[in-house]
Amino acid sequence: MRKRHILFIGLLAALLMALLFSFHAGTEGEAPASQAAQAAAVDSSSCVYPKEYMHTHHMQVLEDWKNTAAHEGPDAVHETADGRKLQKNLSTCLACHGSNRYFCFSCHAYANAQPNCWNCHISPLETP
Amino acid sequence: MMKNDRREFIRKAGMGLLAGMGAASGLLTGGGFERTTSAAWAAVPGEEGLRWGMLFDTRRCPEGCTLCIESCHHTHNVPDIASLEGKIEWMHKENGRELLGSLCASTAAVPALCNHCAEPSCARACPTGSIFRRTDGIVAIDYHRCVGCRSCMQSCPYGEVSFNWSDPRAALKNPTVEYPTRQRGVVEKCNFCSDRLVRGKKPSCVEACPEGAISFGNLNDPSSEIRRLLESSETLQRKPELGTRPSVFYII
Amino acid sequence: MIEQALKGRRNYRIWSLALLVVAAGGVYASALQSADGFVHTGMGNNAIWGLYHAQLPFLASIAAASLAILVPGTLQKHSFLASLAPLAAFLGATASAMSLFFIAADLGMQRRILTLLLNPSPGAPASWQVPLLLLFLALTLTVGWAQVGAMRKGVKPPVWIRSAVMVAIPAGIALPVISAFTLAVVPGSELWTSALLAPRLMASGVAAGAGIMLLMAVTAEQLAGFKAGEETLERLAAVGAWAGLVFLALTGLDAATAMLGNMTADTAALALLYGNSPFAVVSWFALFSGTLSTGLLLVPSLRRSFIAAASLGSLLALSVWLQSGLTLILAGQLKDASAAAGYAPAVPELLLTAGIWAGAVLLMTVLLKITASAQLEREGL
Amino acid sequence: MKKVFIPLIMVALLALIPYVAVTYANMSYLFGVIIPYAAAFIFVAGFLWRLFDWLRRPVPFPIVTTCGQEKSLDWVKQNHLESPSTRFGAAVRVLSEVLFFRSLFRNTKAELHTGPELVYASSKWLWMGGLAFHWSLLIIGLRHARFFFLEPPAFIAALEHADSFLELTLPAFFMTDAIVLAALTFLVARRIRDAKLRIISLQTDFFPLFLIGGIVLAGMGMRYLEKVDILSIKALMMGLVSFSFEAPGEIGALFFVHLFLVSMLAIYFPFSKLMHAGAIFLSPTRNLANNSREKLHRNPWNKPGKFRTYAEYEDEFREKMKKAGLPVEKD
Repeated sequence: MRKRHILFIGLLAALLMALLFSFHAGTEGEAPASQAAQAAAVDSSSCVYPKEYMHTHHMQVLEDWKNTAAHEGPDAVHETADGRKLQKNLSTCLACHGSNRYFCFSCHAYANAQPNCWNCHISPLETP
Repeated sequence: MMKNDRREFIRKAGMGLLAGMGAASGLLTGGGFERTTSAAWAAVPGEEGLRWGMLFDTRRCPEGCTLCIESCHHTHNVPDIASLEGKIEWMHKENGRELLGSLCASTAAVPALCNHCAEPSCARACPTGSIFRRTDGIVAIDYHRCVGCRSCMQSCPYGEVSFNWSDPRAALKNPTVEYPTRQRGVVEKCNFCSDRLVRGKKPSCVEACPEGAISFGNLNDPSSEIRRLLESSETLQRKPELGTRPSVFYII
Repeated sequence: MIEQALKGRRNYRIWSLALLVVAAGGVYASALQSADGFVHTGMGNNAIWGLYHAQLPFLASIAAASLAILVPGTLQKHSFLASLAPLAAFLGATASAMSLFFIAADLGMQRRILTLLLNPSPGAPASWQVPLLLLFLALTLTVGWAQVGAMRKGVKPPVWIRSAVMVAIPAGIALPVISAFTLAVVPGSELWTSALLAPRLMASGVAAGAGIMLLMAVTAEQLAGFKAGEETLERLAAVGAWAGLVFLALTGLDAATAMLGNMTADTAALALLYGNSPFAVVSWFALFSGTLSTGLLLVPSLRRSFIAAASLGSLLALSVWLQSGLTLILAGQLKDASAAAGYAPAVPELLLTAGIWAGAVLLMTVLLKITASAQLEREGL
Repeated sequence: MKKVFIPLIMVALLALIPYVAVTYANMSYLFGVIIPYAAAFIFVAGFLWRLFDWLRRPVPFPIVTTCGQEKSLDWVKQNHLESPSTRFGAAVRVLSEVLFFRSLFRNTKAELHTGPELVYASSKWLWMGGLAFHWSLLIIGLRHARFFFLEPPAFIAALEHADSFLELTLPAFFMTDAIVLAALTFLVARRIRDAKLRIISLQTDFFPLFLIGGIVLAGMGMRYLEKVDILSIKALMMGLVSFSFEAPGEIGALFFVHLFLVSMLAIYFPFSKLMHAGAIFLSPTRNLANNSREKLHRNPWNKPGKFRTYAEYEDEFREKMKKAGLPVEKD
């Protein structure tokens, strides 16, 4: 009886180890996050908000633009801190960031975040 | 009877309706019922500022020419679906008599699009406010909010709202990158090129017309070209008797 | 009390399993639809609304009709309808739940369903539908549940039931009115833009609701030993008969106005409904069966026979379902006879519709079973 | 009320520690690498030790709890689910308890009504709340796989897709987030509202609830309100599961609150009531088959007894018995 219990515990431990090593195997040959981010870097000195803010909060900016753009029509204008006025539109973003086709995708793929923007908007990856 | 497209019928139905009403009120012979004067838009008190309007001079519209439609559909990524059941159109050409009623002498095809009504019945039916009238008079759709209940489509008396029954991207061969497509499950219609207006451009149909048959401008500005044309010529609207006050006019 | 739903005799298990299978078919169809959209349905530019939307006016009217039993059954002292009050509450709950499912099934963007609550446009009648249905569902379900619970415990129902029912009254009455107004905002659809549509829906709902309740009560009586009382059932049948009469009268008035006034567009719409469209057969059948069942329910001896009353009530309900549901929506949106041929429901559409109905019948069966066993348990003590 | 507030304050303090340490003392290495490793080690070792400890205890009696007809004569219908007589049946019973909380489904509540009448009515609230809470936690846990896998398994992606069915917010809103918060609120309110439950509740009942609540709030805060750098988080997590000791990048402090609270939960887990997660599988009242009439259950600590049969007795005293005139079986 006692032996069976030890076997049980051993099996459980072995399973855990196997699981951990499977994680390990999955991470090999993986580029660190900073590299993924750098691959996408463009000149972001003149974005609508500071780069650091956009890095973490771009989805909120996009959500605000998405919710107001249609209803405010031509009045849906975003004014940046330095006084530039930009139409709230995804194409405003893509006017700069579209130059790097992988700008959105490298990080989003790494973080496994799939936004539904590209259901309608034509993504830079789809353009020839 | 030949099998008709429903929307085509809605367009034709104006004639039947008018005939019925005309018979009842004796207005048909009088003729003034459908003819619009400048009073149709200017007499509404308290309405100032911008109200975009469009005028087709169908006398200059060549038979068989579809350049305006092609340009519109290409600019806005309108999918090219062959079946009548699933067809999506922002602009199309129809028999003028069927479109505008018996006052239209010619049966030649004239262009038609969303009328951007001042009293849009589609906006009154939409349960989420996704289709609404902007301050510049354009009836716009918020594709991010539309739930796809098709109430607007049902209540548009002109049949100018289309629904994406299937994935529109599949039927799109050469998309315009600058303008988004729509996704399956939302409605769509002409937006009076609000995307181009904001960049200071004229609507793509106006630009595409080689004959200059389409005028576009502010209906509330007495000095605009469209007002000048409206005041100097006799124009027609589609189904004005419904009280929707369309912003699209026709010179026959 | 839920545990009562999980045990039962062989017939109950087979019946529930069969309903579950049909409901599973609905789940499959809905998966198909959410993967590929409405291409799997018969809807298109010819028929903008199809089978899903066609259920809504009927279900709204049934939900409202449950008040006709629920209100006297709970608010009046010594009401002869008291024994039927939980059944009525559950009928209202089931009808509103079904409505919500059909509204969801009919959306092109189902993932945005909460937009209907978060971004309502109060000027549009349709935006009131979902909030009111949710409210009515919550109220009727809790009222019915509390009543059955009290019955099982052999105590008086809690006092708050009365307030809940009072709140449910305006909500329930608003349901068919709003349903009628969502159709009335469509200009040029003469079958829909009638001021009589709302009262017609209400009367038809009471008729059909009484019919369905007769069927429910008699079935529960035969199979589960539920006791509603002979007099109660007879009066219920009378309510159905009178409501049926009002419904037929209102329908006739609408038609007569169109004909006598020679209103071209209105008569054209009627001609579509009863004349030159594939729906004409259905319309005539509905009219005939409605008249027949209403007429026979007016005969006292037939009302007193459980089986006769239940079958006539079901026929009346079927007639109303066809008239204020299917043909009203499907024929109402047609503009001419040739367009009528454009709509034929596709298989996944039928599957999903049948699935929602099966789910609702299952829900109703379970609620009936719980009610009947609560009553039996009390008597067994 | 002391027993409610002390755990609450403890959780608040626990949340404050990493926040202050990371924001003002730049101790992200400690909170991002060392403590998580230590917590994971304590969790695994503690969990296994507790299981082993339970497993080595002998079970002197078959004390299976039943509430149905046990296996009897052929014409008596056995309730296979409630009173299983095979190991397989017992396993099904344990699983139905683990997956559907069947014992809570049977809860009843006594109510005193005017009359005076005492009635027992079924009460499913705890069952519903518990089910919602545990299932949401499971789904939320599985969803986190996207931080540990370069490409999460397909079923987890599907789960995530289903969980974010409602298009509400732009980092897609997860329904389980709302459900787990509602369930937690219910579970806490249940213990506070009812006087009977309040009396039997201890600090150790409230502490894990508040701790998990803190974890959920910190997690939701990061997702919906105070954003953090998700790429650095993923890099850190991928590093942790591959036993790397690389320092974390610039991540918002809220993440360290979340991670630290999870670490605390992991450390607390093996030594608390939370071990019910493992214990439910080893509970003899659940995992034994009800077959005490078929099989002799031997108490493992009993030595094999020395018995003397009557035959042996007679063999020894036969002659004397014969002499005394007593009857014998064998001559």
